[in-house]
Order: sequence, then C-alpha cells, then structure tokens
Amino acid sequence: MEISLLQAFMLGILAFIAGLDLFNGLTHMHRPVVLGPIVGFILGDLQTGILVGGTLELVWMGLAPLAGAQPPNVIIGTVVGAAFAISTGVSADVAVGIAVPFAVAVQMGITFLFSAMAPMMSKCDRMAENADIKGIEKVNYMALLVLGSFYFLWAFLPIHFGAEHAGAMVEALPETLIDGLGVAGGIMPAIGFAVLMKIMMKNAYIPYFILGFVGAAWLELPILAIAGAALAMALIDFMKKSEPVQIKNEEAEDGI
Amino acid sequence: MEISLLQAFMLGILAFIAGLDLFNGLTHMHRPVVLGPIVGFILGDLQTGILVGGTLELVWMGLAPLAGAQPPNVIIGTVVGAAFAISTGVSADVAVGIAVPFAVAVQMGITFLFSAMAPMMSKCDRMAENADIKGIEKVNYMALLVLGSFYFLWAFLPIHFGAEHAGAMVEALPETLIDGLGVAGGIMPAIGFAVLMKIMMKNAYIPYFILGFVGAAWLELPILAIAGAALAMALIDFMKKSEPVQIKNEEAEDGI
Amino acid sequence: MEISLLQAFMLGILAFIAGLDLFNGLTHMHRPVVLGPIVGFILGDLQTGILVGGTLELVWMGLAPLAGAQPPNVIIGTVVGAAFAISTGVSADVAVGIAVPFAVAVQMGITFLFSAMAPMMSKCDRMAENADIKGIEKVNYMALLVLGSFYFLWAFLPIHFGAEHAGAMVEALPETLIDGLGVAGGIMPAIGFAVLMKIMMKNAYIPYFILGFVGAAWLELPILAIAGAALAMALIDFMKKSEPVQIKNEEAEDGI
Amino acid sequence: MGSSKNSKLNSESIVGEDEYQDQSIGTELTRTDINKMAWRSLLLQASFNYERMQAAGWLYGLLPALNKIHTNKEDLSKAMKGHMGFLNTHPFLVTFVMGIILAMERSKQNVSSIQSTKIAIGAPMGGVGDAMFWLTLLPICGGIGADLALNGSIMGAVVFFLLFNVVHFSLRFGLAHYAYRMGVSAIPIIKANTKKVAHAASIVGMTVIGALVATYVNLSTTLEITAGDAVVKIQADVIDKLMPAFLPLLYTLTMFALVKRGWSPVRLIVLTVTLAVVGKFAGFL
Amino acid sequence: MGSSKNSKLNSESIVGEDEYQDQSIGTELTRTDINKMAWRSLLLQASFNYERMQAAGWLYGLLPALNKIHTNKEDLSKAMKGHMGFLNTHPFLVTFVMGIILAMERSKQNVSSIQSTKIAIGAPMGGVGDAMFWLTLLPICGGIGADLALNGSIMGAVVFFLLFNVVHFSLRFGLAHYAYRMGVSAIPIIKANTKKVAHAASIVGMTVIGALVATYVNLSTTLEITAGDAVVKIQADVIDKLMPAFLPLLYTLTMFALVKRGWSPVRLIVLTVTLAVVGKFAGFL
Amino acid sequence: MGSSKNSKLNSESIVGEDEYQDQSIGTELTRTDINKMAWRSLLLQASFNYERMQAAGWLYGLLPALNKIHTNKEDLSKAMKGHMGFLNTHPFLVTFVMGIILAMERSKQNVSSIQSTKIAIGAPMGGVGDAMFWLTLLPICGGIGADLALNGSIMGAVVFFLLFNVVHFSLRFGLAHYAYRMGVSAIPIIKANTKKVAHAASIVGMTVIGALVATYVNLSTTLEITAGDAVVKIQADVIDKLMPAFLPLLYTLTMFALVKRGWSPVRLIVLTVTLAVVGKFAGFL
Ligand SMILES: OC[C@H]1O[C@H](O)[C@@H](O)[C@@H](O)[C@@H]1O
Ligand SMILES: OC[C@H]1O[C@H](O)[C@@H](O)[C@@H](O)[C@@H]1O
Ligand SMILES: OC[C@H]1O[C@H](O)[C@@H](O)[C@@H](O)[C@@H]1O
Repeated sequence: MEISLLQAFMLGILAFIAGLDLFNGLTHMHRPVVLGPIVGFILGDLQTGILVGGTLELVWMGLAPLAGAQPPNVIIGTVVGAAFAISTGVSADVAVGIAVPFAVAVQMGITFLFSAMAPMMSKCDRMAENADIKGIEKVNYMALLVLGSFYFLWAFLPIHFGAEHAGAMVEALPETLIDGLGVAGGIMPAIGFAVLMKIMMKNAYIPYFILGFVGAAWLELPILAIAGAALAMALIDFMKKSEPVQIKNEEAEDGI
Repeated sequence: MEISLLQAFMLGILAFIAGLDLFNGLTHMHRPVVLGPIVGFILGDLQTGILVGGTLELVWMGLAPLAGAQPPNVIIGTVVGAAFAISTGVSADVAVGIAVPFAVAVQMGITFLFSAMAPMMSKCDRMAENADIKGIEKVNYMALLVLGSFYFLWAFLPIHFGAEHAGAMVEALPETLIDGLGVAGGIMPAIGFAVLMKIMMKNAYIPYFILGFVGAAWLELPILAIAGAALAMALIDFMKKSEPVQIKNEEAEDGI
Repeated sequence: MEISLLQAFMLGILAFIAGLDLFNGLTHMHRPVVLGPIVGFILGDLQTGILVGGTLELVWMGLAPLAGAQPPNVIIGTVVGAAFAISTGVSADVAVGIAVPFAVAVQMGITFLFSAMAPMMSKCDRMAENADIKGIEKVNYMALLVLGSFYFLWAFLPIHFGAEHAGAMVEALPETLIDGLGVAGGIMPAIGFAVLMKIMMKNAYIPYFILGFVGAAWLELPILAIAGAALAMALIDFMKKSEPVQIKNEEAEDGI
Repeated sequence: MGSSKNSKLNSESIVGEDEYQDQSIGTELTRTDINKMAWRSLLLQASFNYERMQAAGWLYGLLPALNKIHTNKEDLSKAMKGHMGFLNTHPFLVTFVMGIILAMERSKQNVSSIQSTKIAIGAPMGGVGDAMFWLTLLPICGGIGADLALNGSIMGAVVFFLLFNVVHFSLRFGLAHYAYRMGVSAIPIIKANTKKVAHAASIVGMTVIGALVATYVNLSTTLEITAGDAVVKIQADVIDKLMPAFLPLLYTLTMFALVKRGWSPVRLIVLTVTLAVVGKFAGFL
Repeated sequence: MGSSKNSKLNSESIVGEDEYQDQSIGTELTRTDINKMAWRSLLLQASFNYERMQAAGWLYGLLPALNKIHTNKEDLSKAMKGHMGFLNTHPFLVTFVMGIILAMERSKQNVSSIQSTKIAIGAPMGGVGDAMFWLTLLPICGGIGADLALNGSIMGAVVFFLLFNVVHFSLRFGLAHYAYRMGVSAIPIIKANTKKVAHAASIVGMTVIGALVATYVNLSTTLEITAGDAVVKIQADVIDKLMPAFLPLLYTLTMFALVKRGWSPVRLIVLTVTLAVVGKFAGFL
Repeated sequence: MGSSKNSKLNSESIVGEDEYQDQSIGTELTRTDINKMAWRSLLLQASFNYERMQAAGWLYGLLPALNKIHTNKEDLSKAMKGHMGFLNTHPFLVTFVMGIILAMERSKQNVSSIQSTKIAIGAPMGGVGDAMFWLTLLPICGGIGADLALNGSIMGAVVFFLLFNVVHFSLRFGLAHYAYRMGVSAIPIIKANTKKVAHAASIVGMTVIGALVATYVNLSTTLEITAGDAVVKIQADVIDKLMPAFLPLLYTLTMFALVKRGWSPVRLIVLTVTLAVVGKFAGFL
C-alpha cells in the first residue's frame, strides 16, 4: 500500500498534536493504544492500527518521562512504526525495529530542544520584570508551536520519503554535539538552582542547604524523606522562637 | 507402650506449667533439655526423655519469641514429640516430624490468643480509672489460666487420642481466619501507639515523631541508634533552655 | 656477583634515608621507580636497577599508608629485592618473592615501633608543660634516628648475610607478641581521644559526640560527611545565639 | 495534624490530667517493696497481647508500690491509667525500667513525663535484651545442656537450668535495686528541673515512638494489579519506593485520630480484626 | 560562602525586593478563577527546559489570578519575577501547589517565603506523582487497554482514555479547589506569624534545594588517567569515594557565585553548553 | 557520663587552664616564619605513634611561631600542652591547618577552641588527602615513571620525582601562606565573637571526635562461644547487631574515665598493650 501525501501530512499533524500531549494536556491520547487506531484510521486500516497500538503499548509499558528525562520517543515510535506496519504489512515487532532509530533520534532531539529553550528563560525574566503578561503567554504558545512542528517533521519526513532515505538523515546528525547537549541538559538545573538561591539564600539557611545535600549525596535519601526531616527541623525552630517569654516565667517560678 | 489417661493428664499439666513459663517466670524449664527428661520421667523412661530432650534442644536452638512474634511452639513440640518417641519407640527426629503440625498449630493459636486478649485492655483501662487494684490482678491471673488451659488441651488431646485423630482437628482450623488474625496481630500495636500518643503527643513533639519515623523507615536504623540520637537532641534542648540568662551576661560583656 | 661490605653498608644507608622519606619529607624518592636505579647504581648495574625499579613500582602500585596502617614495606622490598635481582641475576619477580618475607616483617616491625613510641608522648607532655622547646625537638630527631637505624638493619643484614640466614631471623620473631602489638596499635587511638576529650569535653558537647558516633557507627558515614553535618549544626547554633535581641524587637512589633 | 482548635482543647485538658494532685514526695520504698516488685515482674507478660503488649503485666508489677506512693486515690487512678499504655521491653531488663519509674512516681513527676521515660528507656532495651539473652545466653546454656543430655546424663537439664537462672535472677533482682537507688538519688535534680526533664524525656520518647511505628506495626498490602501484561505490585513497586512503612504510619495516624474522637480501643480492635480478616479473605492483605 | 560584605549588601537589597508594597489582602478568587488556573495548568510544561524546567508554564497558569491579586503593578512584577524560578513538580499534582501559593499571594507573603513554600511542597511531590501516576496508574490503564486492543477491539483505546482521564481531571480540578480553600483558611495564622512562617518555609525549602542539587544536577567526569599500568577513574575512584555529587555541588556553587556577580542566565547557559560540548569532544564528560 | 560534681570541678579548672593570660594579639608572623613552619612540617610524622599519631611532629612544626607569639612563658606552656593532643591529618594538607591555627593562636583564642578547630578541619582532610594524593596522584606519577623505566630509561625516575614534588611542594607552601592570610583576615571577626566561635568549633570538633572513635579505634573480639552444637560469635552475632563500634566506644570511655581520675597516658598504654597481648594469647582479641 502506498501512503499518499495527504495521509503523510495528516500523520504529521497527528504527531504534532500527540507530541504536545506528551508534556502538555497529558490526556495520554499519545499512548500507542490510542494513537495506533488513529493511525490505522487515517491509513484506512483501523483493525491493524488497533493491534499494532496494543503491541506497542506493551513495548513502551512503564516508559514515561521522569524528572524531565526522555525515554525513546513513544509518539514517533508509534506513528512511524504503525504507518510502516500498515503500509508494508510487516508485523508490529518488525515495524518497531524500523521505527526505533527515529524514536531514539527524537529522544535526543527533544533533549536538544529542552536545552535550547533554556536561554528563552532570561527573556521571560525581563518580561516578568515588566509585568508583561502577554509576553509570557506568547513564549509558552510559541514553544508549543516549535515543539509540535518538530514532531510534525519527524513523522512526515520518514513516512513520506521512506525509512531508508530518512535513515540517512538520522545518521547525518553530529553525534558528539548531540551528546554534548545531552550532558548540558543534565547540568543545566544547576543554573536554575543558582537563580533560585539568589532569591532565597540568606546566611541563615546555609546550614540547611548543607544538611539537605549531605542527606541526598551520602545517605541517598529520597527528596520526600529529606523534606520530612526538614519539616521536623522547621517545626522545632518555629515552636522554639515563641518560647523565650515562657522561659522567663518558668525561671521566675523556679527561682533561678 | 500405651500411655494411660493419668499419664496423658499429667503431661497436660506439664504443658500447662511449661506454657506459662514460656512467657512468664521464664525459668526456661520449658526448653526441651529440661522438659524432655520430665516427660520421660512421667512415662517411665527417663533415659529416652533425656536423649529426646537433647535432640529437640538443638532443633529449637536460637528460636525464641522476639518482639512478641511466635516461632513454632517449643512446648507442644517437645511434650507431644517426646511422648510419641517414648511410646512408639521411633527416633527423636521422626517424633519431631509428627509433632511439627501441632507445634505450628499452637504457634498460630498463641497468635490468636494474643490478638483476642487485646479487647481485655479496655476493661483494664476502666479498672485503672477506678484504681481497682484487685481487678487488674484478676485479669492477669485469668489470662494465665486461659493460656495454661490452652496448652493443656493441645498436649492432652493429641497424646490421648493419637496423632491421627488429633491431626484431623488441626486441619479443621479455618485457615484464612487464623491468618487474618495473624495479620491483625501485626497491625494491632498501631492502636497501642495511638493510645500512647493521646497521652503524650503535644504539638511540640510532632517533629520528633517525624524524625524517629524517618530514621526507622528510610535509614532503617535500629531503635537503639534512634534512641541515642534522640537523647543527643534532648540534651541539646535541655542545655539550651538554661542559656538565655548566660547569654545576656555575655552580650553585656561583648557590649552588644 | 658478590656484594661487598661497603656496598651492603651503602644500601643500608640508602634504606635509612628512604625509610625516613616514607613518613617524613615524603619526596617519594622511596618509591621503587627511584630507589631501584639508585640500588643499581650502587651495585654498578644501573640498567638492571632501572628495570627492577619499574617492575616493583607496579607491584606496590596503590599501596600507601592510610590512616597510619602499614602495607608490606616498599623500601625493604625494593632495596633487598633489587639487590638480589642484580647480584644473582634472577628476574625481578623472583627477587620480589625472596624479598616479601622481609617486607612483611618490616611492616610488622614498623607497627611495633609506632606502638612502642606511644609512651614517649607522656614525656612530651611534660616537656610541653615546661615549655621545653628543645626537648620536643630532640624527641622528634631521636625518633627519626631510631626509625632510620631500624631500616638500616633490615636492609644491611639480609643483603650482607644472605636471604637464607636472615630468613631464620624473621622466623624467630615471637608471633603472638607481634600480633598483640598490632592489636594494641589498633586500640591505642582510644587513649589519644581520651586525652583530647579531657581538654575539650564539657557537658554541653556530649550530645554532639553521640551524634558523631551514631553517624559513623550505624550510618557508616565518612568523616567528611559528618564534619559537613556538624558544620551545619554549628552554624545553626552560631546564628541562633545572636537572635534573642532580634526576637525581642519582633515580639514588640507583633505586640505579643 | 490536628486542627489548632482541637489541640488547644486537648493540651488544656491534658495539663489537668497530667499532674498529680498530691505533689509531696511519696513514702520511701523498702528493700522488701522492691523485691516484691521484682517477684511480680515475673508475670510481666501474663496478659500479653498485640495491642498493648506488656501493659497490664507491667502495671501488675508496679501496683503494690504505686498503692504505697499514691495515698490520694485520684492520683493512684491517674498513675494506673498511665501505666496501661503500650509497652514492650525485655522481660529480664524490665526491673531496671521499673526501678527508675518508681523513683519518678515517688517524686510525683507528671504522667506524660513518666510515660515518656518508660518508653525512652524500655523500648531500646527490648532489642538489646533479645540480642543478649535470647540470642546469646540461651543458645550457650542450651548448647551445654544438650551436649550433656546427648551423652545420656540428667546433668544436662540441671546444668542448663542453674546456669541460665543464676544470670536471670541476679539480673532481675540486682537491676531492680540498682535502678531504684539510682532513680532516687536523681530525685532532687529531677524535682528542681521538672519541666525541663519532662521536655527532654518527651523528646526521646516521641522520637522512639515514631521509630516504633515504623518498626513494630506490620502492615503491607499483597495487592497486585495485573492489567494484561502489566503487573504492578502496590507494596514493592509503589509504596516501598515512595515511603517505606507508609501503611503503618497511615494506620497509626488513623487510629490516633479515632482515639482523639473518643473511639474506645475495643472498637478499634474490632475494626482492625475485621479489616485484617476481610483483607486476608479478599486477598489484599 | 559569600564574603560578609557581599551578603550584607545582598540581604539589604533582598529585604526591599522581597516585600510587596501593597500589604492588604488581595481580592478573593472565585471558583471560576481557580478553574481557569486548573485549565491553564495543562500547559505547565509548554516551555519546559533544563534550566528552569516548568517555570514559565507555571507562571502561565498563575497569571490571571496574579493579575487580579496584585493591582499594584510593581508588586505584579515582583510576583512574576519570583515565579520564574526553577520548578519541577508532577503535572497532575501541580494544582495543589498552585492553590496554596495563590492563597499565600493573596495574603501578600514575602516573595522568598512564597518561593520557599513552592519548592518545599512542589519538589517532593514530583517523585510522589511519578511513582503514583507514571509508574502505577499509567501501566494499569495501559495494560487493560492493550489487552482489549490485542483482541482487536477499539474499546481498548476508549477504556484506556476514559479510565486515565477520569483520575487525571478529577485530581487536577479537585486539588486546585481543595488546596486554595485550605490555603485561604490558613491566611489569618500565616498573617499573624509572617516572619516565623517565612523562616520555617525557608528551612524546608533550602534543605530541599540542597538535596535537589545532589539529585537533579547530573555531572560526572569520564576522565580516566592511564599512566602505564595504572588506571585512575577520577569519578569512581576519587570523587565518589570522597564526596558523591561533588561536581554538581561545585558547579551549582560556581553558577551561584556568577549569578551574584551579575552574570545573566543566558551567559551561564552558553557557558554550560560550551563546556558540555567541549567536554564531550575532549572526552572528559 | 561524669557525675555533676566531677564535671563542675572539671569545668571550673578548665576555664582557668583554657584561657591565655596575655590576651593581646601576638606578633605578626613574617613570610619567613610561615616558610619555616612549612619546612618543619616535613617532619610531621617524625615521632608518629598509635596513641597521638602526629601530635609531637605537629607541635614541632609550630614551635618557632608559637615561641614568637606567646612571649608569656605560661601561655607558651599552655599552647604546647594543647598541641600535644591527638592529631591525624594528611601530611600534604597539614600546612593548611597549621596556617589557620597559627592565626588563631595569634588572636589568643582559648586552647579548647583552637584544639576543636584543629580536629574539625584536620580530621576530614586526612581522608580527603589520602584519596587525592595517595590514591590518585601517586599511582599516576608512578605509572608514568614505571612506563619509562620499563623501557630502560632513567627518565622514569626523574620524571616521577619532579612531577610528584612539584605538586607536593607547591601545595605545602602555597597552602601555608594562603591559610595563614585567611586566618589573619578573620581575626577581627573571631575576636569579636570569641565565645560563639569557640562553641561552634567545639560542636564540630566533638562531633568529629565521636565519629573518629567509631572509625579509628579498631577493637573487636574474636570470642566464639561453642556450646555443643551452638556457636555464638560474640562480635558478629551479638555486638555488631546491637551497636557496631561498641567496643571502641566502651574502651575510649574507659580510658576517658581513667584519664579524668589522673591516670597517666603511659599507664594506659601499658594497660592497653598488656590487654592486647594477653587477649591475643588467650585468643579473645
Ligand atoms: O519528576 C516530575 C516531573 O518531571 C518532569 O516535569 C517531567 O518529566 C514529568 O513527567 C515528571 O512527572
Ligand atoms: O523484643 C522484646 C520482647 O518482646 C516480647 O515481649 C517478647 O517476645 C519477649 O520475648 C521479647 O524479649
Ligand atoms: O589518613 C591520613 C594519614 O594518616 C597517617 O598519618 C598516615 O598513614 C598518612 O600516610 C595518611 O595520609
């Protein structure tokens, strides 16, 4: 079966929407179990779409972005994989095999985008300074547009030009650069924390910063446990401050 | 050799006494090394009793009730096991094999009793309220009687009616119920702690409760370590409270 | 090749110097890679010395005294090993095999010396009491002399009398005594801490001692982590003390 | 945790309940009194149960002395109520705790302060005693006894019994007297620092209770959600990763809330047993 | 950490920046306002990036309400600047944090106090939510859906979608209203204890940030020094033994120092990217 | 831990001993003085021993400077006595500690405060230095050297020696001057907060000592009680489960008690050695 330009275009639009849903909206219509049937519907073979969707759902089972880290991209994996499965009639597993390099390329591409989006934050800082509500909103909308277009391209191109030609594209990506951006993404929260600390850090809170770090770095406690212990310390401090008055009475009583 | 009714009765009484000794008195005459010879003496074969006792002592080596949790019951294991060994002439190991289901049944039975005894505590609360000394004492004595009788039956019945018939009884126990009571026993200290917290918990101590919980739940520290750290915190607090006076002098000196 | 008395003597002197360098000076001329060539030079075969030194450097790679604990002694291992390799023409590996018992004996001997040196500290205490600068200096110089001579003997004797004869000496060492001294060395810091605590321990610091102990004994935290957490506690305390004044203002404001 | 209104009401009412009316130091306890306490301590676990564990037996051991100390009947009632609280300690070391607690009773410390101390000292001694007596002394004596017995000698029983009980009874009585003397000698200091001591004891006590909740309450779900190929083990995959001992904490806090609302422990026990049996039956516990 | 001169200047300037000029309690937010916030929270991650993560999307969600609360334009600017700070929490639980934060904004707490609270509540909820929704709810719904789908039924997609989003949207809207009401009812207490609450929030917030630095910043060196036979892995053999998360700490403190010197985040990002790419190229990252 | 009478006497006598009579800031130390200290620091471990480790060598390094600072002879004696206390740090980083300590001596801090600081900074640096120099720098230089040597070149020795010592001596001298300058610039702050600084230093110092006891004192029993079939390993089965490092703690506290009773260290050493040898002989150590 041949995929028409219109169909390829519609699959690109589908990827656009699903791509947004992965991080925004989060209705999870981007999961293979929903996405598969839609691809099938577009390509005129709903039944295969359903089956491929079910299969891919199991493949991506338990893979979700935790703390911003990207697993191989579920959307491109599903859209491209299901399109190949339906058009060439190969089994879902084989189709996934073909889609995997694209899913991985998009995983890296998203990492790239999320790093490249960082400098935009300073612009937002200035908008915030000027109480520019519209500006902030526009940045968010624009970001969605960029992200969605990115997904559109990664679905449209392989489907329209075929995996072989698109595969060449993937291989053309400069690997160290992409890897370097992945590393940069891992480090970047440091800048976020630095900006945060500029607002919040006073000398009085240095000790608590140290305690949190010791707890996480050496004792490998999860954030929840550390927040619990911190709450305890905060409460002790909170209740202590009101004591001096009480103490004086007590001392008076005790005749010290 | 046949075991007479009188002998079976005397072994029941022995189990009564030893059963109490397992949790009260704690002279440990209930351990196989002592109990074996007594069973032997009652059955007129001291020598076999001694040997069986020695063997069973090794079998139960290192098994003792920790934090209220019951291992397979040593007393029924020994009394029933030794009685079978002496009367049928089988080796001690074989006799233990026969006794094990009874030892396990009693283990569960004790768990049951220790759960069933819980509601009695509210009665004790009311007696305490009324400063009813006699009442508290009676509850304790009654509890001993119940516990002892339980042991009496579990020794007397299998020995008098034979393992086969008694075995049927064991199997008749409704398992999920018994298991459910075991689970209940595990949860029940929560009620004890709740009652305790009603007396002792003031807002000022919530943080320490949290810290203790974090230390035990996440860091898996033993109670002793937590008590040590808590002692340190208490001492710091204890000594800090007397400081204000001192501080004022210091400040005066420092000319602040 | 025979080693002359003069050569043996010079090797002893070399061991003297290198022995000191292991703990003092620490230029690390005592490492095989430097020591080997020097031994070769003294024995007139620089080239072999260089090669043996390189080989032994790899053997002792990563072995250095941590927290005062001695690995098998690198100096005697090198001087004696290299001397044998050069004089008998065996390979470096075989020579090391011959030198190992001496290296181990010296390891134990140093442990012995470091335990035996302990009583000298009380003498130093008295000198400190009298502000006797010269005395303190002399103790340090004497200690160097003793240590160096010890190295001299352990290099000179095996080289001069041959490994077989010297080996007998090593075996004559009373093992339990030596082991006992090793154990004593492990315990001895307790005395050092006791003396330290006499100076520094006030009741107010008992809690911190406990916390440090709990952290190291149960949580197995390294000293650096504990020092970090302690610093945090100290800072909290430090900043709290200056608060009372502030608090009063705050209270006044709040109208309490 | 408790709205501010609730806790205010609570703390007020507790203050009243907490203090003994008669604040004068109680009658001295004689050697005979302490010996009696030590003898009675043999029944520490007579009414052992999983809600309060050794509570009623512990109270049984203290009763004669409490009766002597608290001549005021209301005070006696207060004391007895306090001592019905959860306790689990080692039966051989219990007299050590008892001795100290009796000294505190004599000096008429607040109930909450006494109870905190009981927990703070008693709870860690549970584990210590188990390690020392159940896992060390007992196997050693048992091993010696079994050895002799397997050679056919009745001396196995005799030696075991004597060896074990010499340690047992010297500790039981020795610690009782030692602890009481120690406690009494501390009375003046305690009296002079009542509030501070109470506060310190509460800190240790409440920390230990927090730890006990995570250690002693055993509650975990066997729930597994199998949806097609996916199996999610609620306990191992979700709860343990987020917050170990979450269910014990949740259950304890629920019980606490209900107790504060006036539910009687019996009701809570019935609730707990029902839940446990139903849970076992339905397969989620 | 920061010379005393520096920090004095800083803290002075912060005090000024920190407080809102208009201290009167803000306009009440209606149900519609909160619903709007919940809807907008769907775009929490619209401009997700690795420097501030959800910051701008978070601000996007709050904007209408902030605009209503801060009629003073300078205050609005202050608020917006604060909310551009780093945040990462779970997208399903975010409205809970939002609700509380809006209540605090209404009561005109200090910016630093609001930001501390945001971090103190939001950060731990990230892990909690991931465990509950990504690792539990999602595989369960997915498993059910896939099961039906593999039988060829379109109901797989439908059931999955409905099941999942019933939970999703009830939480998103339910938590928003619940948290806001809770926050508002706490306003009087917070108002009366402004400084204390701020201090307590900062304690938790800064402790959590300390932990986040060690958890979120991923920086380790692949440097291995091979010298003849010897191989020293700088990360595994040296740094991890001395101080795990040393490099993340170092890098964060360096960034902090540069931020305090007035470097703009963009400059720091350029620096970071350059370093990362060069490091990858040179093989030490 | 020390009856109240004891500790009162103690603390009084300590207060006297603790302060320097001459409270005026000491003579400035010149670059030459600091260089001299750095040179002398090469003999830090000249009289190394397992009781005080580097104590006498440390004192040796400070002596010329101490002599210049404490013109009052009694003060000199006090200072020297203090510096004879236990110390173990890394020999390459020691000058960093020395520099700071000399600045504190100049500002006439209390002896206990100086000693706390010494431990608080010096002890953690021991592990840090070992990881950086013994386990990283040394194998790297050694590997390079060995590589060249195995090719038969004398350059192996030369390169090793130069490479290693350039790092070694730049650190030794660089840190000495850096630390002293840093310390001196802090003098005014320290002087203004003498008591607080002392308290803070003691907190860190005593915490570290608590940790050192558990880390540095190696004492464990090989005792196994074999009773018939039962084998109880006292260390692994009992002590380690109850309280790891129990024996080191016990022994240290015993030593402390004896020191307070006036036992001389020599007597304690003789006791320790006797115990160790007897213990080894009898097989329980
Ligand atoms: O970890 C919390 C949160 O982090 C990021 O914001 C994303 O990866 C979310 O999917 C995740 O829930
Ligand atoms: O754990 C302390 C203690 O707990 C329960 O009371 C019983 O199991 C005792 O045998 C045990 O010693
Ligand atoms: O551990 C720090 C330090 O301890 C001792 O002083 C010696 O073993 C040194 O080699 C080591 O660097």
